[in-house]
Amino acid sequence: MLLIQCPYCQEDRPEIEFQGAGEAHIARPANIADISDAEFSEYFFIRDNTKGIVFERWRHTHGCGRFFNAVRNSISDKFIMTYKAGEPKPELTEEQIKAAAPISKKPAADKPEPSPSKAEKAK
Amino acid sequence: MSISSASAGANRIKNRGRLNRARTISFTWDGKSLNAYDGDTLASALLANGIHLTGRSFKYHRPRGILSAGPEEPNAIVDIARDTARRQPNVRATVQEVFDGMQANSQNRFPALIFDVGAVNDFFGPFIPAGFYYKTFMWPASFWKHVYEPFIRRAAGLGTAPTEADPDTYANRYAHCDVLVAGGGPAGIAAALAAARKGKSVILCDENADFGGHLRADIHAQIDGQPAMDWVASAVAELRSLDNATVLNRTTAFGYYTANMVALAERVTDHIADPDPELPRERLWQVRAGTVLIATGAIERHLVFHGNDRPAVMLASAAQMFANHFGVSIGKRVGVYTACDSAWQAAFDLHEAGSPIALIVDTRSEVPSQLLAKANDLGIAVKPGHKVTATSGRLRISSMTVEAENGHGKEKTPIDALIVSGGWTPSVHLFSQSRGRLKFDADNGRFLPDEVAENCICIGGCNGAMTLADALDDAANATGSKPANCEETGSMVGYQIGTSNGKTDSAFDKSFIDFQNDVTAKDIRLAVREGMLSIEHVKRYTTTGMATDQGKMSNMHGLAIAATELGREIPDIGLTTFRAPYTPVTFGTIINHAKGKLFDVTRTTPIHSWAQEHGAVFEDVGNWKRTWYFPKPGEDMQAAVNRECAATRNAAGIFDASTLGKIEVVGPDAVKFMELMYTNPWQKLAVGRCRYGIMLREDGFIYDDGVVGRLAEDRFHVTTTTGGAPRVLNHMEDYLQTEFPDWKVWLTSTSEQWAVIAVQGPKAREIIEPFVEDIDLDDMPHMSIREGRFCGVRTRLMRVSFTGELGFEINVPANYGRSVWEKIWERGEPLGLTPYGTEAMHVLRAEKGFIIVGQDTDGTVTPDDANLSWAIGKKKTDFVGIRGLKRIDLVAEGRRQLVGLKTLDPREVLEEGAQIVEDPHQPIPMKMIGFVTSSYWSENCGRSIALALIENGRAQMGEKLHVPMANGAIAVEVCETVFIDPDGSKLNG
Amino acid sequence: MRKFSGFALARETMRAHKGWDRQWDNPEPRAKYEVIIIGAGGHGLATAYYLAKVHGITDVAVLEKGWLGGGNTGRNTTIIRSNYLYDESAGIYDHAIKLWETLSQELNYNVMFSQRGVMMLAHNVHDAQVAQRHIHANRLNGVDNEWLDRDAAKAYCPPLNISSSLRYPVMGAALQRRGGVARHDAVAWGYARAASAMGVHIIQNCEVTGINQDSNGQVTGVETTRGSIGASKVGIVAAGHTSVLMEMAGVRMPLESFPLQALVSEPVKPCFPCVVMSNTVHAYISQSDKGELVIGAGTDQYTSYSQTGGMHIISHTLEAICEMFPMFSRMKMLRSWGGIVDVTPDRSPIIAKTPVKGLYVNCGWGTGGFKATPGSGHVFAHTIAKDEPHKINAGYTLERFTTGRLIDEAAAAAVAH
Amino acid sequence: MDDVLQIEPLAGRRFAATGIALEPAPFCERFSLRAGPEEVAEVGKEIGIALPVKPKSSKTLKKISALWLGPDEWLIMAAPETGLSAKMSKLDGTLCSAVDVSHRNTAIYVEGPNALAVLNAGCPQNLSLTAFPKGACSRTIIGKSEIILLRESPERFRVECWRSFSDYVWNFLVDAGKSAQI
Repeated sequence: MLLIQCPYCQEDRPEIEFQGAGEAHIARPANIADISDAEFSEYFFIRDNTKGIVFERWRHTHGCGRFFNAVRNSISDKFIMTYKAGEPKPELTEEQIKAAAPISKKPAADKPEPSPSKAEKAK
Repeated sequence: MSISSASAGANRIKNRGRLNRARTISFTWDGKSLNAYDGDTLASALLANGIHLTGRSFKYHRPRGILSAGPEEPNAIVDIARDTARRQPNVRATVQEVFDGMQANSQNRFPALIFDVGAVNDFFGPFIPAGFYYKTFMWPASFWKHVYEPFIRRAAGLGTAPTEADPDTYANRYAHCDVLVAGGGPAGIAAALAAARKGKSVILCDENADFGGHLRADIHAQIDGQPAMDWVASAVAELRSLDNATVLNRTTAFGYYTANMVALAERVTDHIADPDPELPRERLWQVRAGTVLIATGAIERHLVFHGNDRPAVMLASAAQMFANHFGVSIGKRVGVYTACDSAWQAAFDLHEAGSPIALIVDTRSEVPSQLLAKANDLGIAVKPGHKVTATSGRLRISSMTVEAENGHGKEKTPIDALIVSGGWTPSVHLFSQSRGRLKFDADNGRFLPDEVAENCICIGGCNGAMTLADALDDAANATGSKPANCEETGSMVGYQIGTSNGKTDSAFDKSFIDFQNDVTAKDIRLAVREGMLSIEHVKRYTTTGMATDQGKMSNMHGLAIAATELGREIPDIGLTTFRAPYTPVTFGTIINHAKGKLFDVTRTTPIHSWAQEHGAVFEDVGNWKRTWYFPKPGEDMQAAVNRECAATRNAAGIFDASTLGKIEVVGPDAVKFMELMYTNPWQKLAVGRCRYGIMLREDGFIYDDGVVGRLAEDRFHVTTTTGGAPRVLNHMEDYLQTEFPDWKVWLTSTSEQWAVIAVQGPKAREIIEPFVEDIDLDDMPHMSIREGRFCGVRTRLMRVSFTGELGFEINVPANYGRSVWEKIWERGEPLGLTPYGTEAMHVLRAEKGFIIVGQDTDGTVTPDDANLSWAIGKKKTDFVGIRGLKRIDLVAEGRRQLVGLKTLDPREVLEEGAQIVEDPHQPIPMKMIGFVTSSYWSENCGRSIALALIENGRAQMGEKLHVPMANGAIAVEVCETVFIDPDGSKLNG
Repeated sequence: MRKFSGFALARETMRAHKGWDRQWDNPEPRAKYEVIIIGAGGHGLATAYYLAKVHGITDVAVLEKGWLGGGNTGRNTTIIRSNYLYDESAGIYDHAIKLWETLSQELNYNVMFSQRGVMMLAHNVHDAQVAQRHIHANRLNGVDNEWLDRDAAKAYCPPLNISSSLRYPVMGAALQRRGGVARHDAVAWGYARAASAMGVHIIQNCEVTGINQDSNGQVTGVETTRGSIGASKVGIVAAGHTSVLMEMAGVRMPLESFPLQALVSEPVKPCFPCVVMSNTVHAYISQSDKGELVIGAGTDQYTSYSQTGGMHIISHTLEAICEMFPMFSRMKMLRSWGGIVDVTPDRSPIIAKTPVKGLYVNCGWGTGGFKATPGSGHVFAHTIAKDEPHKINAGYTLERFTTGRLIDEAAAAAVAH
Repeated sequence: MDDVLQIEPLAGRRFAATGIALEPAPFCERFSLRAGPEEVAEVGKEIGIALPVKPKSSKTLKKISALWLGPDEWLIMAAPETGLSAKMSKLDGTLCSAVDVSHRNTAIYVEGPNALAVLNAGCPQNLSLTAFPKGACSRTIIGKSEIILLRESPERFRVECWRSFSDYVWNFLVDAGKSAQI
């Protein structure tokens, strides 16, 4: 269960108080009635689905009720920050990005798989 | 010292052990009555009674004994029962504490533990190596289902699942603390105490009944000048006395989840003979910790050699625990086979406690001199640089065969127990679950915690400490305190992984890596030979590490053998992933309170109790219980619904509509907001009037509908479907907060503020008139709303109709709902007023062609499909869904449109969901052109009626189509959706 | 390929099973292939197998960033059924079932396809209506699916609690007798072995880092952690990671990737004869041949590539299991894990050509891709080989998200009123 | 028609166990009050209580309680004799939304040394006195129901919930109350 900082309650709260609301910073076109089918598809269906830093929306449904935005690393699930709805997409610092980065699971540096002949020889 | 003949087992060691021997406990083992002491585990009690053989292995059904003294146990997996309903399969005998009246039984054997017909698999072992089932049982194909699979299934599985509902209760606790200490050995206790003394809020948990970890097996160590276990007792007592510390024994930290959430399972009553029935059996703790101190210790490994699985082969530390903590002797002539110093001390302790050591075999040619000297002092024979290559004994080990590393000097030594140690594996499970990185310590053949991913610190054995002093230092470093002083004798130096001795190349090799799943060294080699190059493949192909012990003892061996076979280093192959839970956790614990009536919320209306008293049958709609119909004695559902429908059309019906969602939309921008959220135009809706609104999603499909009343220029009373209420409000808030945050309008759910009583039918007005105050009913046209009083209570009175009859919906504050309902009922009953439920409501509205969102629409239906184009404001330039509606496929020819259907035989009622075709004689697969969305017997029409979505339906009025059923097609005619009063004259009563 | 059989096993027993070969080769990648498949899960390996077997294209490399079968193939609850509502869905899933029925023999690898029946419970009037709609449509599509009343459901699955005092009492169930489960690892291994025997290269530990295109936008190959590999046709079959890979070719996708968890209990003797699903209370359960209860949980509510999820998700599904099968309250969870599922807006897959010439994609199977494995591989191989979809996957395009012609099974089961 | 009775959903229920007592709270008037930051002061003046603007805080003055629920949302509560409705009607000309929800909610008092343990059986928030002091309030979860929690004293909480959830919330608290002893 994630722990999410609600920018309105100014406190970390447990995930079950929140509802995920998908990718952030997708504005509804002001002239929506006039856009093309392709533009509508882009707006309504196409998503970044980034592996890494994601900008996403949450609603503190069972708390203050507010929608807000969050920046999270989708590999480590660590939050970098949350901010109020309507605030611009934040610039992230190196440290912020690093702090949320996942650590490599592998105990040693990657080595290529040995060829069968090499494995055979080693026996 | 000598073995006493105490009543709780013949193998009790006099003056040894920490159990209270004042009272004996009686339990049964495979039906035989045995005695134990308070504090015994089933394992220690069985051993005390001379029983080593406790189970049969999974695949070969080989006799197996108690191997460990802790949660890593792979062999002694038993069935524990209190009574027939309180029975638990697959319990580790080394963890289960004995209580009076406990019934323990061995598993996976037939007919009996000592004679098990499944053991024939052992003979066939050479035919069924790892993965054999992938290679056979393919012909003839039909045999898989009827012969092979049933056979495999019967042979597999360990215990028997319970067959009765679980009568026990379980509990949950969310907790927060500054420091969670997982593991109550010396490091954990010292750290918890240091943190608590600094004023931190601390939770300390340990999976065992007693704190102390490996110190429980130790009788020599001293901490702060006192025997280590005395230090443990006083430290735990101090922690228990502090308000800022919570001390939990019998509590396993089993899962490390994101953001320092650690799950603990506390066993509350499983050790008690007669527990308080109010107490939960187990309690789940979901702890959110500032820092997690992982003090989970280390687990000793076995060694891999031919015949290493016979009963009475046991981990050295386990034998030491049984002797020193439980006061139980495991044998009278004990062999020792080790690669690690710690087993020597175990051997000395056993020797001194009356279990003479026959021989110590150490794989290492160089053993610390003080150990050799001590052995010499005690007169114990030792063979450094030797290995055990075979054992004998059917139901208990009777000898071991020892030879030198070079194969010389082969010699057989008679023994009745063999203690083994392949060194220690740090318990990095929790750390690894936290997604921390491990590093390989090649010098000691083990993985250790490296970089952390969460805010945690590993201390003690799991961090690689090999001595008590190291462990206490870790604790001090982690808490910024001074380490406790200690004196000790033990060390965990020395290891062996992966090597296997004996018939390693033979098909008959029985050098077990994973005891429970019967995985041998040769199975691992076979997997590699067959191209399983990843350790995950090896694991899955051989099933090593996948048994109930999750490979706590076996993983390192499997990994090392695979690495050797692959010609690669261990860290290059990597460990398999550690997954929660650390030890198996009862489903009941995980769900805790959420069973029975707490499984899910049951929502009822203020009028529910009246309906119950009047014989209502209820249906589930989301979380709500809604009245389905009100059968009179002797009536079935159809009869009741027919009567309810007829009465409503002929006199009046009363219906509880309280579950309808209601949202109050308030503010100067309210009308602007309504324009956006609904397809309809709202600007011109006069105060006091209502309108039926359609809400779309942005993709243009119908999302919800409902009647909206305008209470004031800046205030709307919006109704939604019952199930749609929460999502509609969320949908509205989403647009309001994120797209139009500057609009001055607010939304408040009033679904439960108002009880809603619908009175519908020609006599509706007559019935309600006397109750109405401050409202002029004559000035209330169809689709209007007024505020005033009803029965003296504040009301929002709506003149609306979902039946096509003259009708009112009376909103009163919920606490008055039942009383007002009763007042109307009192007056209306003599006038023919009849209560009706949702089924009659469905029929009545279908007779009028009104849709139900979710039944006549399914998330792929546009307003036009549902004949609701009229509800779209033609001049509007924006509303949610305006663009989605115009997409190619949504305006294409051939969409399914809502129409009415009449069966040619008026008595035939179609099945809802039945499919419609043009030609019922076409071959399968048929071209389906639509389906029946609603279908009823209409008493008012005197025939069946149906609604359907049909391709180009509106253009097919009068056409004959077919509804193919399993037993023949039903002919239907397409018709308008309105079956009664098409010009709406009844509305105006 | 050495033939597997009982006789072969017996013969090998005489020599301690020393004679078994590698089930699949572990070759070094060549500089160029005719077709590259990205992702050695069940769908990717099946695609390679059918490319070789049906279309004679054996110059194929299957690139896998980890170990074959290590993604959702090895992490799912293996439910197989085809009783879907829409023609497109019934088409592909029933195509798959037909292939499942002879797969062990075809691959000479026992994938343990066990047609023990999949029973989908109905708990309220709306569920029953939805079930009936499916049953009628399935019958006309030639897909078996039948309605069982409450007592018949109990007879088919004796542990089922049909007490009317349940919070959501069972009203009945839709049963597909041809549905069942299979051994997930064996599916990947069986396809890998058979494909490898026909010359397909399966290259593990080879992560794709880029997709190369020429100036006309035609695909020319991929960049990997083991160097550049050329090919004029590249098929992406990478489950949760599709968006990441498609982005490399400059195509943004209508996909979101969510954690999906599952768990098994400790093994017990046979106690659960079939597969039971309940969409209303969220329970998905069967018992493996090993004896473990295999239980599927739901997805978390946020996108993630972490392969972990919250415990509350697991708790939610176990609540339903214990409600439906109260005797399992004392069973224990042995292991839980997470996978990454990519989900399209209509919850149906995309098996199609892409705007990039030579690039094909098979994705968006959400929580239910395993059951389609043979069918998916079969039609995707056709799509790649012929550069046009098979009639079975013709509707599973990317364009449907522009035209609005969705295949929305979930919406069709919409929560009612 | 003065015989039209009000029936509170939890009327007549009582529960007590070791260290815990549950009791339905008497009926009170409640308003959901919404106002933007510019109007907060004015709205407070009209109803005679300065609205708390700090998250998770409440204020009680002259028997009227105002609970901060969100940046533009308060729950205003008072016993019927306080005349809250009349005060709220003064807001008619003010830029805000005041909606009567007196009957939408009901409330349970949870009191005793085990109160915190009972609530934490289903409420995932940190309810320690430092994190959730006297006067703190929050919308949150207990089990499967949304609630509003108000700490009236170290060992006394008021649990507000929607009326149709109250049976569940009550049963949950009873179940937790039985098992809270450690």
